[in-house]
Amino acid sequence: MSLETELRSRLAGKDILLMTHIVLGYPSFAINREVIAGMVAGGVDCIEMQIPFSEPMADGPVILKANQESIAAGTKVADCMAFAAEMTRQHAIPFLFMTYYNIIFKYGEERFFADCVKAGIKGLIVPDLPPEMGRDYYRLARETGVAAVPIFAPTSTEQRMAELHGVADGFIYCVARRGVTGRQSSFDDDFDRYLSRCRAATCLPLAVGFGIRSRADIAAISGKADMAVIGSETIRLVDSEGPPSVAPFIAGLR
Amino acid sequence: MSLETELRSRLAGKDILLMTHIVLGYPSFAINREVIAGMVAGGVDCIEMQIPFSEPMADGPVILKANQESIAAGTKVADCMAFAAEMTRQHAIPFLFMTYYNIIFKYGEERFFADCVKAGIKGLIVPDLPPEMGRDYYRLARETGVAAVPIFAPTSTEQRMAELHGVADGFIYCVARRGVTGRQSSFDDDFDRYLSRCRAATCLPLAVGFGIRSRADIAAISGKADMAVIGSETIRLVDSEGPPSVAPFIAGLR
Amino acid sequence: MTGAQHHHETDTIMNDNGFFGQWGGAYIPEILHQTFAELTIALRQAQADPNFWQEFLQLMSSYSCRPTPLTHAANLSRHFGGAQIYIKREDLNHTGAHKANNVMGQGLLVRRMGKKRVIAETGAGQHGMATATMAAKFGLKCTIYMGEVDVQRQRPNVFWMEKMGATVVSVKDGSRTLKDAINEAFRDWVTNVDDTHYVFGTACGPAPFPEMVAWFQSIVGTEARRQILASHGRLPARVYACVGGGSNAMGIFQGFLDDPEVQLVGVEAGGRGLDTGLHACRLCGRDASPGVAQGYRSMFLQDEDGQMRETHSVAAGLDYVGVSPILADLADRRRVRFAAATDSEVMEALDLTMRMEGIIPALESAHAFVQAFKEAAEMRPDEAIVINQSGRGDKDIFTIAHAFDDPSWKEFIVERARQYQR
Amino acid sequence: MTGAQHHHETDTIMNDNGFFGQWGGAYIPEILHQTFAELTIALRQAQADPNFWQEFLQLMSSYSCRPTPLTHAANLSRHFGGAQIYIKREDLNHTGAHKANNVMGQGLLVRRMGKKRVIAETGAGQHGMATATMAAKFGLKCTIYMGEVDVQRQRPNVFWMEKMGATVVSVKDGSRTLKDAINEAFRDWVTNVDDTHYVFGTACGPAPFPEMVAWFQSIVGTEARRQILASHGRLPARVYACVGGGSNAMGIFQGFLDDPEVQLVGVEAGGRGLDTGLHACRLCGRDASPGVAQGYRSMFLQDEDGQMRETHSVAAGLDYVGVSPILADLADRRRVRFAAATDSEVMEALDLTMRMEGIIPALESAHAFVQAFKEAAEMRPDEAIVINQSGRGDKDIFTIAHAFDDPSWKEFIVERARQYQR
Ligand SMILES: Cc1ncc(COP(=O)(O)O)c(C=O)c1O
Ligand SMILES: Cc1ncc(COP(=O)(O)O)c(C=O)c1O
Repeated sequence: MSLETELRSRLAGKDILLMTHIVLGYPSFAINREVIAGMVAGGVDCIEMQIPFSEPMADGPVILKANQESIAAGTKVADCMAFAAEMTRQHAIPFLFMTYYNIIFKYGEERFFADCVKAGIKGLIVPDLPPEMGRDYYRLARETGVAAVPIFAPTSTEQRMAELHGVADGFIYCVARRGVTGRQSSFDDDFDRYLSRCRAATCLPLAVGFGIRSRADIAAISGKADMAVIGSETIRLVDSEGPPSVAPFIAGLR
Repeated sequence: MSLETELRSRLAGKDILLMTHIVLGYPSFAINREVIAGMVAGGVDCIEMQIPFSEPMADGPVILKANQESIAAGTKVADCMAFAAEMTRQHAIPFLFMTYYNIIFKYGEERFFADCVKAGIKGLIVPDLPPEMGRDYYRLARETGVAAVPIFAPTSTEQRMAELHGVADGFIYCVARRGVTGRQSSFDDDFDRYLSRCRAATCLPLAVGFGIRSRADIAAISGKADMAVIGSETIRLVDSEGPPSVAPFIAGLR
Repeated sequence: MTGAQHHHETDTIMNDNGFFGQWGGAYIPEILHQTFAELTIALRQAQADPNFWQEFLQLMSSYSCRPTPLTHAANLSRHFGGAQIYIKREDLNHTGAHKANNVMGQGLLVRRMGKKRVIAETGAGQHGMATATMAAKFGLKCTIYMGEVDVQRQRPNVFWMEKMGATVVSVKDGSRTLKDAINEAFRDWVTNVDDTHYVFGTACGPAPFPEMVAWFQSIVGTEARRQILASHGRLPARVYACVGGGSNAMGIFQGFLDDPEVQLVGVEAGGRGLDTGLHACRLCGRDASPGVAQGYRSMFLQDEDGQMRETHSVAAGLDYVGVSPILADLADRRRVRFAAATDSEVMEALDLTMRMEGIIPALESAHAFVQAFKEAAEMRPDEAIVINQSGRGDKDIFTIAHAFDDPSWKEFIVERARQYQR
Repeated sequence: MTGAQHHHETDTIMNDNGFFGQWGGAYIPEILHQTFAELTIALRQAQADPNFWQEFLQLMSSYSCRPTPLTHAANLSRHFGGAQIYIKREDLNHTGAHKANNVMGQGLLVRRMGKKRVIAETGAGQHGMATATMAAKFGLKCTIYMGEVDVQRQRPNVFWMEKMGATVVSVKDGSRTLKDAINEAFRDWVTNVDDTHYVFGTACGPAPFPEMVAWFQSIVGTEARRQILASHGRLPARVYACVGGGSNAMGIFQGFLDDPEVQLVGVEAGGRGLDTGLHACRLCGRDASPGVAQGYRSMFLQDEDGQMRETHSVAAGLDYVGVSPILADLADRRRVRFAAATDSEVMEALDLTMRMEGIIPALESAHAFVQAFKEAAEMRPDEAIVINQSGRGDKDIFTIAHAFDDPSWKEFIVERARQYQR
């Protein structure tokens, strides 16, 4: 089943889907395992697992630190692949990889996509790979059926959104505001106008990320977007209150 | 009696005259008094008393330090004048002032010469006042009868010596070598040639100074020069062994 | 050769997507797409407008002191007994390095684009100094990102940047050096994209930065070519430049790219030695591999997973994981030859140059001197070589005095500290 | 106006014995008589030989970066809302100050005279740096005399001088500052008169030094006059320069001496204030009086006996008891007006200039800025003023950071010291 189909089927009977984020190997794969179990138990619809990179230029301080500590602790890309395969076997929700392009480039694009397929990964989010730079990447995505999820930004013009839509698969990741992950966003009139522009540009489901932290945030975008993305907030939660706090947190968001 | 006449009369029956040097107010006028008494007792023929100046550019470290400490201790030019008057009354040898031009300039040249006459000072040595710069000074010297003693240097040409001779009175101070006061000189063939050039240039008595420290030095120039000048060495002696050592030191030099 | 003509030549190398051969591109977050599009248009318009280059030349000659001289190093030439050694004096620029060329050029672009705030990364502090200076001159708000390690080793520069009204942010992530400062500057930019321009400091980063920076720096090579012809009567046999990001090297090399008889030599930081792993050699040695980071594709010092490695150099300005995609391409095409100079060779070359010519190269620039000195002796006295002295070394007093292990310097610092501890 | 022509004009001021009006002369020990005679002849020959000035210009444009620019300070001009402020950029010279002009000129003379060794005094260290640099370039042995107090406050300069191969002697006599270094240099000279030239650093000292130094520095004023005519279309209303010994002031003033409509303003170190006695004002204020010291007659800060007094300035290069006899004469003739800038006014002017123009004047030069800023506002926008920025301020980091009481700087120094104490 394609990622888009799967998300659409999950949307039936829900106001909005939830996608959560996790940095692989931070603080350890063991904790990742617990956290993912908690997320699934809490009712998430989809999880993006970030393969850490030493230069996460689009990420804010929380995720940045998680990336660096994971690498410092010895996390390898191969470990991430193996872990992903384990998760997709254990949990019946779609999993995506989020990472920066160099990780894929160094792994070898063909091999990366092939291993994603083997590991049951449904899609990829790569914030530093605009379509102009990713010809092979988008071709391989189409060939392997691993969804290449592009990003819309508030600064994207209609024309640019159309271009991005042209290569997109699975859903569109709409960043809620200028800036990096982890800071508060405000879901005001500007945001609404932005989201209608997004909606007009694509027929794919729209996920909204960056700065979504609370039930109130999610309520604010329900009915406008198809999926809410919780990023830095769960890392903060696990850091301060431990993995058992994750399931009730997720469950309380909708 | 003019300074020259006085020196010539003292030369009768001696191989060489001795002139000593003292920095006024260093370490104190009281000590100056003792030291001068010792010098006279030891048989000096002439004493040059240096009025301290803050920038004694032609002096080496020993005399430099004495100048600065004397000023720091509060020595004033007026004190030096008064002290000179006292010495010339007490001791029957000729006394000279040695100082830098600014001291005379600030005191007022006319007043300075007048006060020298009153104080019984017989001559002046001013190492930073070449004849070109001292028209008034040389005129006043002639008018008051205070001898303006010029300096010959090993670098002086015949023509220059003639020029200096033209303004000279009392004697000529021949610096023995390049450099400042206080360092050893060697009285070699070069020195002999230099001294014969000096002798040829003037009929005035020749004093030799800079680096004369011992009986041997004095023996080396006896018969060539008319007067030996002991400068830094007595300061060193007084500093290390006290004023009573001066008379025997001087007595032992010839 | 005017700047506009010059551009054409560079342009033939770069293809539509900002690639130079297989290197370059613009691997940027989507939020910056529009900004880069606008920046590229502004650049193209500036390149097409002869008044722009005139204005740039005018600014550089009235505010900095261009043309900078080409000094014949007669004593060094005699010492090595080979080629005539000429030194291009970028150290005499206002703020003390070639960085001013790029920054002032971008300042003029910013004015055209109407932005009110600039940000920049800095390693050695030279680019930060130049940017803070430009911001003061152009009346712009300014924030400089600098790795915590570099803030510590380059405190004097931080002091001056702040005095010039800039905010200096000490970056505490990653290796806390240049690459982390770049990441942090990008984070600022994606946040403040509307009113802010990122003054990239070297011929790296996403397109159009490599081309833009190289264009502004081409002023160095244009002058140097004219000057060596005037002084030596013919072209130099070889031209040497140190390579951090590659801006000073591209600057001088561009003057001679169309002269195939002129060998171009880029010198990277050999650090403790190529075999120790403690260096910053991307184009010589075997430790670097192709990658994509900081917005562009080039050779990077990275592990097999693509994680960037720590680099080492006595010269903060060469201590960087990536390198200009234009130089990577020129390396592929064998138009530029690359060599490494170790920290200790650098200190020796510095010593010799100070003593024989009364000139103090920056630690970065001294790398170029090392390789030139190695080769000069084997050349003929009627041949000339040109070394690009990208900056002056007095900015490096803390590092150089330390490296020479100068006891009076240490005493002086200790004595000063005593005053402050009382 | 060529240098040779220029000389003629200065020459008409100086009479045969080296006096300018009642000031100047050569009050030197007899041992130096012949040397001064030879030096004067060498100078006269050089002045009469147009090739000499050509050689000088050539050296200054290929080794330093002359002509240095004249920068229009548009922001400061707007800020004060009066005259157009132009800055003559001597800070961009090699070694960072106008001192290079004089030193390189004397270097050429030394070569003509065939001497093998040079000595110099230095206060701020700039003249010592320039001399050590020239000695390295000309292959001469070099000893620099520097007061112990200045050695302590200008350690970075000492480090570089030594690295350039010079011997730096710390002078422990008197006030252990500039005047004592001068005395000590004279003591060296009378000792080594045959093979040594004393590179005097400012337009003071025994004749022919004031004239010689002023001649070499006239390169500044000649350029500035041409440049202001080109930029502003007419002569400036006023020209400002700081006055230590007087060389940078004479340098720029000479460009305008024959233009009676141009007011010339010399700015001395007001230190803690004219009424505190802690200053170095010789030509303004009432604390100085005529005297003869260090080989020349001029105004000195001295007591009633003629003993020199201690002086005070935040700027080591202005902290001097005497002043150029040429300026003393121009003061008598009211051709140059004198003013004082206090330490705290200097810090303010420095702060403003850095923030508004991205330019860091040396503490010395900042004195000229103070007075210019005081007067600019009352002038018309179609009038221009020129400030001589004699040097760059980054040499003064230790003093400036200290004066601004910068806490991070202090922390940095303490941290560094900790490394050295371990
Ligand atoms: C003086 C100097 N030279 C060279 C460099 C290296 O940069 P690039 O390779 O871009 O010229 C720097 C960087 O800070 C520098 O300050
Ligand atoms: C930068 C600078 N300006 C001015 C001066 C003062 O000297 P002068 O009055 O001779 O120009 C100095 C002296 O060291 C200096 O370094």
